[in-house]
Amino acid sequence: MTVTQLVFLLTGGVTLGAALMVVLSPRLVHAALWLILSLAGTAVLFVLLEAGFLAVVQVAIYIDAIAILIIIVIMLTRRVMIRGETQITRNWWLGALSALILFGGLLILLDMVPIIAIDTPPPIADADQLLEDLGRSLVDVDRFILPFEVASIMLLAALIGSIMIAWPLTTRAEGEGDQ
Amino acid sequence: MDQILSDPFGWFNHLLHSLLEGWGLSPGFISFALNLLGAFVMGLGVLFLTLFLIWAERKIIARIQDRLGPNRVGPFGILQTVADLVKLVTKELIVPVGADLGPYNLAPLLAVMSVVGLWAVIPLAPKLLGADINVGVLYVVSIGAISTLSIMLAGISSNNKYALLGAFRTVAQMVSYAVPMVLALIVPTLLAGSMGMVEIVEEQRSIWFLVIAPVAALIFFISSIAEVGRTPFDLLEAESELVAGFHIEYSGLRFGMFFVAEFLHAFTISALTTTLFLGGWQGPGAAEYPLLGLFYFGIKTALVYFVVIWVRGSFPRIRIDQMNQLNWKLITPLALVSLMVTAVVEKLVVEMGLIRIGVHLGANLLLLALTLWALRAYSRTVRRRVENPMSGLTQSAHQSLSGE
Amino acid sequence: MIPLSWYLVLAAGIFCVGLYGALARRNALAILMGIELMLNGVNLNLVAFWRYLTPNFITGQVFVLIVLAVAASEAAVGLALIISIYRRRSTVVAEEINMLKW
Amino acid sequence: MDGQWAFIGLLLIVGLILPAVVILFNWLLGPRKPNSLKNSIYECGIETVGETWIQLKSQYYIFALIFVVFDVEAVFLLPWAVAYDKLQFYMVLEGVLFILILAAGLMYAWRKGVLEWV
Repeated sequence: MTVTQLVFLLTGGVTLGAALMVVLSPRLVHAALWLILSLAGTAVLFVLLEAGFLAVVQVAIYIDAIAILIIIVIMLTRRVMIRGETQITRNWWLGALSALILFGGLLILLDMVPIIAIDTPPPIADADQLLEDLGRSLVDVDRFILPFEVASIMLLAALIGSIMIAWPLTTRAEGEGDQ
Repeated sequence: MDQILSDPFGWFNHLLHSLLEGWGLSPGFISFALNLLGAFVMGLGVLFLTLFLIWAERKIIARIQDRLGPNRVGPFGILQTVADLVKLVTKELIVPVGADLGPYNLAPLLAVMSVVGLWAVIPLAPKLLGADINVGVLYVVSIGAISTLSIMLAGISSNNKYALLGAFRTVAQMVSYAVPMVLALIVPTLLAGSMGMVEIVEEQRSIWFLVIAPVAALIFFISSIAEVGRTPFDLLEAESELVAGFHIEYSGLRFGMFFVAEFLHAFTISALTTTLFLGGWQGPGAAEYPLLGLFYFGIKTALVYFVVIWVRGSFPRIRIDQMNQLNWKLITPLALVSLMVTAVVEKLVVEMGLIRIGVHLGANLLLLALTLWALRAYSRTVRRRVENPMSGLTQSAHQSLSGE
Repeated sequence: MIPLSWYLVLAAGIFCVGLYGALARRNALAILMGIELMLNGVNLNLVAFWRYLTPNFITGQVFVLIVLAVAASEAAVGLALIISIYRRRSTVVAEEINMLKW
Repeated sequence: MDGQWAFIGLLLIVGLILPAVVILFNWLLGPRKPNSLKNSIYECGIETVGETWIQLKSQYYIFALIFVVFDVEAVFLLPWAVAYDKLQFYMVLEGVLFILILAAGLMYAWRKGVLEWV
């Protein structure tokens, strides 16, 4: 067992354990914190996969932005959660069953694919060149220009839509919420 | 001897390497041990630096306010911070009732980690830096923003209304000012054609980015000061007016860690400004003699840090709605425009050398002039709006008084 | 070195845990967190395949970037809906949000 | 490449451990005499009333939302900036278009009055 494998097992264990805590933790704030740990573990895994850019992006978008957003909304809607009700649905075992079945199915599927027998990745020619290529391909008409601009419009739509939904139109709506 | 002068850090590294090899250790372990040693030296170094920084800041602020500052402990009071540290160590760590212990204890550690982590990618001298990664700029953004998370944790785990409110306001301020900061960081990336800090410094060999993109440099400087929450922008934890904000329920060195993180962060943004816009370690003779580069880097960083303290000593605290509007209605649009202008100009101007610099500088100055003009027009309308109702009000009050 | 299958099994595990969270939790926020976990597992899968199969073409990385943008937009709109529903109904429990119009 | 990331990982771990050690020292050296008055919530001397989970404004959400959107934008633009030297002029304009589309979102928020601190 090499050092890399050890690091992988540790990080993978932490990531998976934190993911489990996200769905099991009764307190939502704790679930969000476990989510952050899980996302950070994934970032380390990205580093192990030599995708340094994506690792940093993972931290920048998920941990710094999305997780903060989730925590803010948890605190905004906090008042109804103090009642201490159960956090899982009556039919939680159906969810667990389908998750387990899916996991088993995925394992069987993975076993049938010959590709996964690879255990040494091919070398990366030049990481700097790759990053430059990434930037170039995003604005190249023959490659990913459409996803790039569509992503921009999607973000715009998300921004405008979220503001329209979340911004109180009248003070009446606010008053209703406060009762 | 020549090698010591031309490449002292490589020489030292080689020395340690051969020493450990002499002990018969495996090469993998040696590189791990050297990395760990480097990380420890860097972590301890910046934390001890903070002791000096706090003293320097108190001394300079005192001079600005026509006081003497700390002058009892040690020569020029330089050991004052050590004395404070010793005092804090013997304080009781009070945990409020109902605190959420996990996040409560984690928050100060994360605050320090995010700042110490920033130093990994700052090139201190040629061939002297923690890690040369090709995504340095984005790393700075992402690790720096973890301090937001630590403040959030402190606020939600303290079980205190004021801590929660303070944390939310601080987080709102930090995420707001992170937007122009990130946008301003794209400009040096674009000019250097790389996100790696080493390449960005190398690229400033002939001309500093401060000259090519002064608007971006200014935006980065202002928004990072706001990000740290220092004096013109420290309205959320204004010691002289309010209860402390998010760290209200922290005592002893748990509070001390937030304090250390804040002071160190202020110095770190000076180092980042130096690296990104002031040429880092670049200077006459620095490429041949790395120790000279370290000296230049230290001088420039100290100068920028002095400006940060100067700003703290000179500017009044701004109001919260002003802080908010300054960001969203001035700095963020300006950052967007400056990014677009730099991108277009850099591609349009094919000449290199002085013409390119002149066109960039001209475009930036034009942008600044337009901004100032817009600000003036805006402030005029504000003044009219403020003055007219007031005069109308006093007039009517006068009339009603005389009518009686 | 680490075999590709380790990454794939881990990614499948994270995906299934997220799926359980999305199906079994009552709180809309927890469901959203489960969905984020699922996207995370997908990303890990994509990066692993990129690294082991086509490391010198950036298509895999672009995929991940787009998934991240979608995740951000989805979280933003989802959370806006939660805030809006909370404001009108004072609840964020998904089972109680059962009317099409109120 | 690997060594560089290893250093970053180690530095982050050191950055967590050092303050933990300092706080541990504080815990060992400082007095430990908790009492109910000392551990109560500090509100300038007044007894705290009600639960801590006060209602917060949804405006905090809006600011974080705009941050998320612009963060994602920056992540798309940074590789574009890295590849800048190799880009043709129309490619630069595509990046500018990307920025302009998102600037429209900021303008919308501005016109809607979301950015006012209330």
